Amino acid sequence: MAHVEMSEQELRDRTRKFLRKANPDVVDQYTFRGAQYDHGLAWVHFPEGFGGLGLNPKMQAIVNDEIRHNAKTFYEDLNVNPIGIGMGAPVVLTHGTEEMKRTLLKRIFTGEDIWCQLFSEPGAGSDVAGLSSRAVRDGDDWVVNGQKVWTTLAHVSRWGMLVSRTNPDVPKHLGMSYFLLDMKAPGVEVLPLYQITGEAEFNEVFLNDVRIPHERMLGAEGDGWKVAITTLMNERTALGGGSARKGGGPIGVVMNLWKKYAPSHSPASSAVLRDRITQLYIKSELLRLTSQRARAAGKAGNPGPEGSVGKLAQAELYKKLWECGLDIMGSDALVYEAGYDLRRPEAEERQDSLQYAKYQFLRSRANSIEGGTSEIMRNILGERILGLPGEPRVDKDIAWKDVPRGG
Amino acid sequence: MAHVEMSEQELRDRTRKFLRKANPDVVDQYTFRGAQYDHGLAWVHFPEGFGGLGLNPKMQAIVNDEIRHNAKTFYEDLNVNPIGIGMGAPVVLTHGTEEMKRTLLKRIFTGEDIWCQLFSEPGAGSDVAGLSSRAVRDGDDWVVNGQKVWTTLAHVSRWGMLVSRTNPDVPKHLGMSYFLLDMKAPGVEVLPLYQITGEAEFNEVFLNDVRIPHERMLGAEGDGWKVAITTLMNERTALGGGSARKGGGPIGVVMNLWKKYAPSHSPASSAVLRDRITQLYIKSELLRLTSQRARAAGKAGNPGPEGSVGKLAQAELYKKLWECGLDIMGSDALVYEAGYDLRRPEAEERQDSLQYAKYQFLRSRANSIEGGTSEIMRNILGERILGLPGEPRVDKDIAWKDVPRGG
Amino acid sequence: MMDFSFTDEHEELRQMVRRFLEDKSDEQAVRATMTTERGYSEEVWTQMAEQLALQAMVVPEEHGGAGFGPVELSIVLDEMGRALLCAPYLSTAVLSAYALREAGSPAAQKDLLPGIAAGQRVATVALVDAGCGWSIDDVETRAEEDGAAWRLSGRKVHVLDGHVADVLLVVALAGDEVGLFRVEPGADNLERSLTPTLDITRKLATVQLSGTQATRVDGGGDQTAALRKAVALTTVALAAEQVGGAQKCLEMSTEYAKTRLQFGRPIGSFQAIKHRCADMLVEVEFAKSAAYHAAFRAAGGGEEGEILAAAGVAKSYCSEAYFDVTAETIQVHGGMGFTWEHPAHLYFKRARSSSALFGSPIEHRERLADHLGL
Amino acid sequence: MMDFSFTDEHEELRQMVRRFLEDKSDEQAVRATMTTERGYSEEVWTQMAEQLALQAMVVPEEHGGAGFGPVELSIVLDEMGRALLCAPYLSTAVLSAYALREAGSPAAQKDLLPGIAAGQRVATVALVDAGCGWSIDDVETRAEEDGAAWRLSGRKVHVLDGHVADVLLVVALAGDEVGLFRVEPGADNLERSLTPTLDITRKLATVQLSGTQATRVDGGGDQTAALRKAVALTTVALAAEQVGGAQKCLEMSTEYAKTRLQFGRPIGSFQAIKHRCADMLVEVEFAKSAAYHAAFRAAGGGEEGEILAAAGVAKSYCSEAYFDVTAETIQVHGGMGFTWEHPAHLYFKRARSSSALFGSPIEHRERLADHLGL
Repeated sequence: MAHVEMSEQELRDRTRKFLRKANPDVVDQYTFRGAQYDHGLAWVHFPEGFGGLGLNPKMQAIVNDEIRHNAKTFYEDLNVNPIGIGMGAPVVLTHGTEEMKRTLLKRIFTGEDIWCQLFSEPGAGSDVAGLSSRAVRDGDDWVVNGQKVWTTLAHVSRWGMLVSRTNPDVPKHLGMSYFLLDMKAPGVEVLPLYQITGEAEFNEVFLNDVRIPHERMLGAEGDGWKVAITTLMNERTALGGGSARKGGGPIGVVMNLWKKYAPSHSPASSAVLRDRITQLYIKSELLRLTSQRARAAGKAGNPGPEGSVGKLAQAELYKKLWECGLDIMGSDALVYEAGYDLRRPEAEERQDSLQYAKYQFLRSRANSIEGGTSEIMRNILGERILGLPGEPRVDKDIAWKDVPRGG
Repeated sequence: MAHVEMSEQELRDRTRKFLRKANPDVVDQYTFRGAQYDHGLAWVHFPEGFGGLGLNPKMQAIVNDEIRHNAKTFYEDLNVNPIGIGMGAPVVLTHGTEEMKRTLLKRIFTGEDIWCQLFSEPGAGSDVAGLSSRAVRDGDDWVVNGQKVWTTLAHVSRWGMLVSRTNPDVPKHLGMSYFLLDMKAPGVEVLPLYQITGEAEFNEVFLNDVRIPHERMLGAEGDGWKVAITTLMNERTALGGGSARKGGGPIGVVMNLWKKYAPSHSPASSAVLRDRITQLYIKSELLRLTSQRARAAGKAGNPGPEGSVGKLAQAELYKKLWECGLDIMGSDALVYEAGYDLRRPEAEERQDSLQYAKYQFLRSRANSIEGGTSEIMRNILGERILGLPGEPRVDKDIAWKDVPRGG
Repeated sequence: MMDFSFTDEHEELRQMVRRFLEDKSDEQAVRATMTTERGYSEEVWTQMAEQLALQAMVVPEEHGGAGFGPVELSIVLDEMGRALLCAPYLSTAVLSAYALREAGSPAAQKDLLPGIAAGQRVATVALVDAGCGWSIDDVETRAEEDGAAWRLSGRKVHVLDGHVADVLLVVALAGDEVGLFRVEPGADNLERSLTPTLDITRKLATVQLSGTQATRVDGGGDQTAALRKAVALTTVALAAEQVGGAQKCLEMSTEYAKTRLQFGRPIGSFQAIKHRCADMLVEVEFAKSAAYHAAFRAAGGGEEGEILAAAGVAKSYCSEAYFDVTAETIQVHGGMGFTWEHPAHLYFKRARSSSALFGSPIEHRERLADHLGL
Repeated sequence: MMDFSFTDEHEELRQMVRRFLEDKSDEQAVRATMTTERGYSEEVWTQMAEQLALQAMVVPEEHGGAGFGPVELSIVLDEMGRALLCAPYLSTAVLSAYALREAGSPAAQKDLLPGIAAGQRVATVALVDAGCGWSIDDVETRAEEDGAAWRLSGRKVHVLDGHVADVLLVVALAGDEVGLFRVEPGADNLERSLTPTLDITRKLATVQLSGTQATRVDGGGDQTAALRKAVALTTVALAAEQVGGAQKCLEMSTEYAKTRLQFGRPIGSFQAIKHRCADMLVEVEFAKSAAYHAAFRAAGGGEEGEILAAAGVAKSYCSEAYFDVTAETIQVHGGMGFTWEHPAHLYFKRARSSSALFGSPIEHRERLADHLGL
């Protein structure tokens, strides 16, 4: 999209003017962000009338700076509506009807409508494109049956981005379509999916004869994968990159644990643990610096491999970091203060609590699985960055229905 | 082969009687081992007349015990003629003509004829069965062209066990034949292959229009792989298993290095290195004990996975062991006393010399390559022991000539 | 050179225990039991004694025991680790039985071992003081003579099944002697509380002793050496439990890798998964060598230092191998392996916690290094 | 937040150096040079100075230098590491130039730096005493005043190009002061002998000083801090050399994995090889971050401790990454990678030896841990 010209100063002034009208410390989230949207300051690279001004995306930083400087309250998109803002809005803008843009975009930005993404299925994890939930045309509707899994926020979502198979007789990538799913529609059942920590961050979503009007299909029939892949990419680059602050993040927590526990170890054990922590500090630093280089390279317009490296490196590093954290605790690692009552996630523990480190130790096991397993990431690095050849494919050029699959 | 009945005692007496006639401390190797062969005490499980008595192979231990007890000199098969005795003799016995058995077996055992094995080729390493040296029938002869590599002892060998492609129009495993190659024949050129240490343990063998009489083919035409595979198996089980003695072998050398260098390290570095050495000691012990279990299981007639585990574990462990050895030396690891003059292997350094550890550090890099790379060993463990499915094969059911291959 | 191979009797014992546990301690039973406060099923505990006499394994025959040794006990624990059995077996039939065998007075043995062997008692040893290590030398709880009886003061933590044990054995300092004392579960000035544990399949408790009345049950004199041996023998058994769990996880992972299809292929046909399973196999085989060598070594008697060294090798290696294998098991299972409903996390937590029991791998290696003169 | 990105000038410098080295230091040239006793080509050394003035990089302009800083120098060493250049560059243009810059007297700088910058001199610093460590505090060689001159006694080892250097700078103790001294190559009571090295692409020598006459060339006073900084800056440059070698090995391995066919497929299509290359890529990218962060940090000046810390991170991480990558390069190349005729072993040996130069990774981490207050 061609960008309108507007100077940084003009945008600053416009933001200040808007803030004089709407003060986040006074009015509530919906009101404030509603006004921000109406002023085209929600996502400045969107067109006018849809919460933007047609500017370069980088200029959004100026708006956020101004709001941070002029008010105590700042609503992080990631807390308001992560999937809706990160993936929903772009998809609606690119593939949605005028009516969808008019009715959906503002409520996405304000957070009135939470969105979720229904891609993964029990039988389609690393191989998402192998998904088997079926959508069958019936008059003006599509009737969907199947099961989705790992669906964040589904239990509070108003809308879901659903990819389902509309044609099993073509190769897997070509037979899917992308739908906007009304999460309140009959036949949509959302159940919590409890994990190693006893919490349910995710959901299972069962779809039984769910009817979706044909006009809620985004992109053309069979284009589901093309539409979805863009959002998937966003997800992956969102992960990895380590902490912004030197010595911040997990390594900071582990180093504080060490200060607490060092005296409880023998001199020899201390020296061994100390060297391990130092190695982890070095890798944490290099993860931080490498993603910094990636951003710099990105700005310079020649994105190098550093980006994709981050997801893999961070996943493997964080597992080791928290393992070391528990080793530092010695016998205290036997205790799990919080217990395992099955529940929805609650507010995070304080970072200086033992429980926080133990929770992270358990939670980090998913780092090398969620958003692309480390095996998939190594394939990507090997094939897309280093240009190594792919494996012989047995599922590439045959109809999806003829590809062997489990249950 | 059905085993003849002979009691341990009878065999002992027979050996003692023989030793009274031939004393290895007096006569030379050829004479002594010639007599041992004539008495059927060379390999007791071979038939009478060919150096054996048709006994159970386990009973050879009794003969060797007796010789060791009654003489100072003992000739280890591995020093006399490792490939000839380990692979040559069995192949000749199983597939050779009566005349071959009569003329070749005795000289193999005495060491008058050294043997080598010509399987690997520059283009066929892990994928030996993909080899491309060609043997074309011409009258009563086969005319062979191609190159072999990693050929131990070729420069001193009288006979070579050669596998060459006789039919490129069938799948790779079915198109090879097995030949007995006269290493003195015209067109056979042996060149030393120098390695990381500057030594040439191995050779490259070039075959230019080498003529081999048809009767020197072992097994039927096209059975080359079947004949070869047995000898390959012998090779692999020969590797791995660690040291017989507790704390012996490489870990012993490394622990002695530590005793020498410990004072040169700071307390903290010492503690870190000490923990690493202890871990390596533990793994060395477990390598030893695991192969002990393998042998026990073997005796009990139910060979478990422990055997194949040894080759992989030892290769990876020994590399780490010698890396640690050099770390222990600190700056002394910068020096390489022996230098790198390209040469044939000489007598080994004394184990307590720094040079010995440095040589092993370099030499050990081949442990995870020779006799089956660690990648191939992991395939074997995964597929043959754990029963995991193989990869999709692109070279299985098509003519060898149609399989893609490098230069 | 030590002979490692199991006899047919050993194999029969293994099969008997496996059949019993497949019946009484399947995944459903484990999940039902682990969430109870008691942490075990009294019914299964009784059947284990009446049908298989498992609690009697290392109890001497003159005290109603089976008089077996470390090798047979390791076979039992191997199977219990495989099944993730929730029961006070390690505390009662291993740690307490060994402690009484090595340090108990004839009277105490006569009094307590038969009940343990018969499965009528749940016993445990309170060893670790709050904020202290697992070595006998780290004990801080004090025992003061009070007429015929003793009074104990201290705070014991990580006490296996300490919240339910009816025989509570406490390691305490009487002057400069380490002694073994018995506290009645109903005694005054005794507080026992269940600890919320990372591994909820094994219960730990905190025991607060505030001048609590106790009787001395050791044979007299300093019991440091005797108790150190009892703990070492317990770690040998624990190493076997770790092996059983690791072997089971390897089997789960392999089975999943054969049946789970992605990209139209079993994931086990991808080298990334296949080679990971191969490396797990190597670790499991090494762990078996470590655990069973230690058991045979302990059974063979012989030089004390050698037994402690073999126990240290086993505990240190099997702890790390079990942890690696369970972590890889989660990875091989992908998202499924991270869910509560899949058993992988139960083994993962058991592995992490059993690695901390009786001292960390680093600590065991430090002692081994001393033994080796490094 | 430090900006990492290279300028166009940086890229031009890199391309210029790469073109020169591809022409003058291809594999054939390296093999021809590494087996000579001198260890470098005087012709190439002169061309390097006359055509590119590379020896002048960090020499101040007033002494005929280019007045560049650590970032530009790192780019040059990155390329030299890539090409495995055999030349006395690290000794002359890096270590000696930095030592004179940080510790040299104005007179000594004026006297020596122009010749270094012009490529007319080969200079080195004799730092390590036999049996001692790399820290300035470990220096044992003694300097005794003798009228106007000094006499040095000690045995210096691992002296870079010490057998051919015509400017021989020696770190020695004058009383309790650490000083920098110059010994004439032709001086009496001076023995210099070439050391047989594991890495024959870089020459080391032993220098025996037996009351050898010398002149003091430092600015006066204790030079510990100044020399420590000179060594730290040298390790930053060495880390860049390691990065260049690692990057080259990754490229060799990837190229081989694409073209080497086994089982009818490029071996790079097997995950065992593909994922190994991916892990090498991660290590190389991390190594680049470490080496160039340290260079930018040093160029930015600022707090001494931070510069030493960044140098320690770079030397420790790049040393281990370079070693891993070269070891994996041998493995990816299979038997071929183990042969003398393939260059893999040359990089492998360079990696192992550069890791020991100026202190091992463990030692650097120990200092870093102190700095972090761990």
